[in-house]
Amino acid sequence: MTAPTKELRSSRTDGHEPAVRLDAVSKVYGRDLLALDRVTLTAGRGEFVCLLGASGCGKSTLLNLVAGLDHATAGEIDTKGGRIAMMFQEPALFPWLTVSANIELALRVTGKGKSTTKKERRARAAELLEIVHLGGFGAKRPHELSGGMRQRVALARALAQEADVLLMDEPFGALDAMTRDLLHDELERIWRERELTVLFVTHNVREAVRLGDRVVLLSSRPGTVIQEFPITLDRPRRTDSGEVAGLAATITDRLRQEVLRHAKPARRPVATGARGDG
Amino acid sequence: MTAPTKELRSSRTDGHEPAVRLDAVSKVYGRDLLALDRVTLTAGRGEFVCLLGASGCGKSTLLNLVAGLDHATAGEIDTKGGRIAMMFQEPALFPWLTVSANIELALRVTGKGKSTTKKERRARAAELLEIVHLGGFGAKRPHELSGGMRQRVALARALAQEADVLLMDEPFGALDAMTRDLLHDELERIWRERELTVLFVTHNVREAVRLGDRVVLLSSRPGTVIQEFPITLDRPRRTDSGEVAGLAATITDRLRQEVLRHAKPARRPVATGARGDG
Amino acid sequence: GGGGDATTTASGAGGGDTAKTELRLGFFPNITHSTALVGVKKGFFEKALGANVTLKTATFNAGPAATEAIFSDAIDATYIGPNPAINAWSKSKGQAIKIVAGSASGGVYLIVKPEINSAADLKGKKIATPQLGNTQDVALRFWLQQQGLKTDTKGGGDVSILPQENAQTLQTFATGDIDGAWVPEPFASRLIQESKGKILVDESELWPNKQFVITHLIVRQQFLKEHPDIVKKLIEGHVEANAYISSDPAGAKEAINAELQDLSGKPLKPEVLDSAFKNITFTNDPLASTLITSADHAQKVGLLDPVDLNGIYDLKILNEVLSAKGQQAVSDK
Amino acid sequence: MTTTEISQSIAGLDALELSTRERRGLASRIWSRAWPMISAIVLVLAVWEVVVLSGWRPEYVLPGPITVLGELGDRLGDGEFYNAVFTTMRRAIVGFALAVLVGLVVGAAVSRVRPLRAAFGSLITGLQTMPSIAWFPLAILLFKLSESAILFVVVLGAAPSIANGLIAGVDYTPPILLRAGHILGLRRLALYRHVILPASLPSFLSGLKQGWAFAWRSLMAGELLVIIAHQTSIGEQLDNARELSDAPGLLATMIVILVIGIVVDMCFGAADNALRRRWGLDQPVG
Amino acid sequence: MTTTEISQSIAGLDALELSTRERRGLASRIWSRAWPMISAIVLVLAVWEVVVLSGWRPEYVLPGPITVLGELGDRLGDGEFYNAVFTTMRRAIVGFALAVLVGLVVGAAVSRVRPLRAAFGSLITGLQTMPSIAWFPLAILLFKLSESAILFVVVLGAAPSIANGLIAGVDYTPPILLRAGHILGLRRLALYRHVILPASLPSFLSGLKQGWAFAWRSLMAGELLVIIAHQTSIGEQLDNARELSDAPGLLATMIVILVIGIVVDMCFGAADNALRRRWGLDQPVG
Ligand SMILES: Nc1ncnc2c1ncn2[C@@H]1O[C@H](COP(=O)(O)OP(=O)(O)OP(=O)(O)O)[C@@H](O)[C@H]1O
Ligand SMILES: Nc1ncnc2c1ncn2[C@@H]1O[C@H](COP(=O)(O)OP(=O)(O)OP(=O)(O)O)[C@@H](O)[C@H]1O
Ligand SMILES: [Mg+2]
Ligand SMILES: [Mg+2]
Repeated sequence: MTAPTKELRSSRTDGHEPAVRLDAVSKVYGRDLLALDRVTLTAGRGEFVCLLGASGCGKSTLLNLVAGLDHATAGEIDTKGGRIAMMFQEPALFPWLTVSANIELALRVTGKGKSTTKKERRARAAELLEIVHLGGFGAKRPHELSGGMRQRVALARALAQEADVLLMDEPFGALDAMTRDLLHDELERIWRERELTVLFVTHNVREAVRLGDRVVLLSSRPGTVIQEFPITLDRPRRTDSGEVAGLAATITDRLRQEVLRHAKPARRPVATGARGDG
Repeated sequence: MTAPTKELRSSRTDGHEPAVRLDAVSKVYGRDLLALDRVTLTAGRGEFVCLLGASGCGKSTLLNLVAGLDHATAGEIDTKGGRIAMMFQEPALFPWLTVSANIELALRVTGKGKSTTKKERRARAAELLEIVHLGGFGAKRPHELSGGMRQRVALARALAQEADVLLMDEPFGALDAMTRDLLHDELERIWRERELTVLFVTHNVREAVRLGDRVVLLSSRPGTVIQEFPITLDRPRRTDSGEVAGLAATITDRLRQEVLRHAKPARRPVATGARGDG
Repeated sequence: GGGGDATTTASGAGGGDTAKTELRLGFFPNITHSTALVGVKKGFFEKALGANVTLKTATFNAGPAATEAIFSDAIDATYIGPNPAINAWSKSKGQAIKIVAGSASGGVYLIVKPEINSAADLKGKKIATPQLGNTQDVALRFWLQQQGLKTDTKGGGDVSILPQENAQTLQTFATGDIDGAWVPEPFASRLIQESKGKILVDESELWPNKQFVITHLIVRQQFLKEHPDIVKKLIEGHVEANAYISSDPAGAKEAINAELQDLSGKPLKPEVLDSAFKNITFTNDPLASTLITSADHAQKVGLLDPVDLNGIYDLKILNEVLSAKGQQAVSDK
Repeated sequence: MTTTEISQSIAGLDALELSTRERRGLASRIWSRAWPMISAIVLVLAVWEVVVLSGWRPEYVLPGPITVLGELGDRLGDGEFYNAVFTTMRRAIVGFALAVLVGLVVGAAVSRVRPLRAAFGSLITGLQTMPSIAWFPLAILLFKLSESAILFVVVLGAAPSIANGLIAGVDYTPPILLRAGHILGLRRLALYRHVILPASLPSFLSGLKQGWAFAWRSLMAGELLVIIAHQTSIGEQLDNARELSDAPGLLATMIVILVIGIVVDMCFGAADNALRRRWGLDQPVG
Repeated sequence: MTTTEISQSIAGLDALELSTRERRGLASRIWSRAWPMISAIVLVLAVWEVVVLSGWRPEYVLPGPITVLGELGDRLGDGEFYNAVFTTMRRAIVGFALAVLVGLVVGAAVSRVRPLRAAFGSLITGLQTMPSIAWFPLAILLFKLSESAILFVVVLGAAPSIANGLIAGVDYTPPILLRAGHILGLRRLALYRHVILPASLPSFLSGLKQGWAFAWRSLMAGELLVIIAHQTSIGEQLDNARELSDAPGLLATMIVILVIGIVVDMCFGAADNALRRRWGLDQPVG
């Protein structure tokens, strides 16, 4: 609750020591599918960076590289920001564990979790489930949950890790607007409290503006940074506020241009243009 | 291209013969998790019905029941509308087949597909991939695609089935706004051409208004129909048009009420309220 | 019964002597089956059977397989030890087989470690036999009983009896895990030569005339009924082979090793062959009394239910053949 | 009716149904599992009897079911039989437990350590194909004429199978779960324990089942290796029956082996069903 | 550089790297797979030699590697040996192919038809635990002393394993894929062919591997069943070596069996790797 002041938290990287730094990072899949093309990107400690880009532009690839799950073909990645937690695009829950046990496992492995008792972890897991509005579902198994509920469990698990850097790949994609709003608030609160560095992939431009200190636009395949928008709106912001909507419209326009530039020859022949993997 | 006139197509069920009819359908999972509570719903032949509801309210369950993948605990389901295709909430592609082969399999099994040659099917699969803007990706395997790309392949596969009733569970959840807009147009075109009956689950209220002849609101657990909104806006509609936004706002408000009614005692203690599975 | 597959075509088709018929003969690639080895190698059987009967041979590694083959109509005659013959007789209630000739006698010893000098020294020792309830096993138990040593069928008692395969006996004796073994040739010779064993008992010393059956020839009763002529020819060949063995032991040994080489890829070492061959007598006499006595012993030590062996022998043909050759007839008592 | 009422009434209905279901459970559920088995058994016995009655082979070669079941009944009335079953089961269980241990360690090591895999991976299947009798001399060299020699043969028979099951499971663990585990900070042994092992459980379970079969067959051979005082065993009985050309005895022993195999399979089956239920693999399809 | 240039230059680099990779492929890749194996072999031989040199057991009980390899060399120089290998491999392959057929049909039937499963499901494992020798009398009864009798024993040994592998694969097919297949309109045989079989492939493959081991072991036993004139076989050689207490011969035969097992495993391994690559199971983890 001793959160730093808002001004300090929402500032750009410049003064800060970077928590995550990508330097001309490229990624080639297989022989010749260039997924990322010399991406250079920095997230300051405690910064909330949102990534936007068309489907298949390499956002998940980028997060995977930062998380150290895959190796970049070229370029350098520094993650000095501390321990990394990640929410995958799919829930990736362990089917053999109950919902609560999935979270307890994360608590157990991470940092101070090692010294906690099973009972403490269970209590903490229940708390985290409350946060994602799934109290009372701890004893269920993942397959007994709906898609959106699984996603929320994955969020709870990522939060359980108490990491310093949080990578989130479309974390709220399967949620209704209401639940999403509630979780936005929760995420913002935790981000503030824990001084997290967040890399947040989304397709919802308003969500990006609602949450981010900065919105980074990636081009279509191969993914590369085309523009960055610092968001200086005061927090707390509201998704349906006019300011957020306005900024979102600007960014959407820019995105639209980018997509259109790539998808030049209209509908059908788009394919040859969209291939871009030669 | 001999699409029926717009007036005829976008009308309510009343005059039409129903393609899908649910009569007081309830579904209990396990011993006591009541997922659907006496849902009564009708979709006329050629109607585009959008389902909205909070996460975990039973939308996927409802589609599964209509598709005949699971049995209702009580109530009756009629699907006289002809053959059913479905897009699941997850892509559910066959990992051992290439993207193209996944679609070809659907072509082969379905209706007139039986009389086609392998070559014809391959050509048709390529066409369908073009429609979802994935031309040139036919030879890849599902694991080589991004989340959104997989979802689009699943769409292409569902379209390949040439069914009369199309059930879609958050089909565009993992797509950026641009790609989504393009696919909205495609889907609307195909719906018109083929006189499809569509049950469309989404969390995006604007999307529902953009596409639907009617928007059905489900309450939170247990799911039950709380309100239906006929959408009488002229087609083609645009997601970012004022009319769509206005109607979306109305519906969102109604949804918000509903969610708040359920999530009575604010954040933490929400759990006991949200459980509702007793 | 009639044959179904390629190897058994003409058999059992009826007693047509003019038709081309088959005789399917079984034996083991084993020195105690030397009559068969020599008979096959030197062509005695083929010559006796003549042009109208084809000889088909089948080799087995142990008695049960040969018995199964006889029971299943897969062979017509086989060389076999006394135990499987008794089993085949008793299990089929005297319907399956007949013993038509003797083949070999002797060559069974109790081999022990050098430090053992008498029956009394065996107390608390482990002695191997080839198989629970087989001739050697029964002989050992009966002998120990006579020496006043107690045994039981579970390896307990004054002397612990361990039934195990002969090949394993070679190894366990070499490594000192057992103290002795009651085994037939060539294992007895190998234990002596390879592992410095010594003979404590020569089983033939325990029998009248120092002879007891170790191998004989049995035929399927059905076959005997349908083709007595072929059986007669078989026995003629058999008698010829035994005559050759006693008249030309060196040539016989050569033939034996050649046939063993053919069948199992490995001949016996000359010294083993020499010593084993010397200890075995090849005879046409089935030594009926010893078989009956042995069965009696088995009942006494509790390894065999009472069995009526009356009629197990059919030596009429053998005696015809022998008398034609001017040799003495043999008895089935 | 309000929602709560509905759910209460459903719970009530459910309770009702449940009680009947459970009452059925005691009779009908067992029955529904039993009738196909019983009819299968009856069918097999009938065909068998018909073949025997047809006089295809004399009774002493192919005895009828009545003779064999009589023989089996005699044995069941004899204490010796239970001793034999007990001895063999004890050896099977001890040997299998050892094999599981060995298989687990070897499988874990080989599946994750690349050079070990290159060096020994294929050797595991190689060992699996080695017939038990080939190990007898070595077993005796190492363990003399003791029960350990039998266990040695059993372990050598079963462990490769169990290791292979684990390796297959590890190889087919979905990468996304491995990645999730990695992100949680699980490494090496912890990753193994918390992710790889549970994810490989289905394959491991089927490896265990195959391993049991190998263990049992090796045991049947191995029990002829050493005959230990005052301990008859099923392997010995099987061999004796064959040695004595005792067809009814052989068939009776085969039935005993089959029944034990079936019972063991049912235990594995129960474990398997529990696993599938927990993983949500038993959902209806259509 | 424009994007196209970049991708071109990367393609160029890639091509470069590729050619070196392929050049390495011919030497280095084989080497990287071979060295752990070679060192393992050298290690085993060294330990063996040391044990022998220590005089723990006399040479005729435990011969040293040189003796054994000499013996093996002798055999390799002998046409007989190749005949034996050829005969045994022919039987193994024919028997295995039959077992695959039988296992596939039985597994498919039992896994999907509920009463069949209740009736025969557990019987499969029961059969699997039945030692080969128990089948000998039946084999001879049915097939006389022919090669078919051997194949019968081999099929009975291997088919249950293959069926079980398929059943496990079917049981663990992800329900979502079954549902997807169902929605596509695939039913029964078509669902089987297009969804269940491919989804069970990994488990089926591992069942095949186990089945091969069972087939081989049954064959080693079965080859003693009928010794067909002038066809030596590996099973026979193994038994002869044992029967004659020919330790070097036994060990040489064991080496032959091991090598064949390893080669077969490598074939399965190659299939397995291809499968995993296609399914995307070989992705990096961290
Ligand atoms: N394992 C892989 N093997 C080969 N190609 C891959 C692999 N993963 C991703 N790709 C390719 O890399 C590109 C970027 O994929 P990525 O998953 O990063 O996209 P994304 O931005 O996350 O898209 P989405 O918004 O749809 O999730 C795509 O063209 C995809 O086909
Ligand atoms: N297989 C199952 N077993 C038990 N409970 C289930 C199962 N599937 C769904 N449920 C429960 O049923 C309720 C409705 O689930 P459903 O998947 O239909 O929700 P949904 O409306 O699709 O949600 P979302 O928008 O998050 O996908 C949830 O409470 C869920 O926990
Ligand atoms: Mg992605
Ligand atoms: Mg859903």
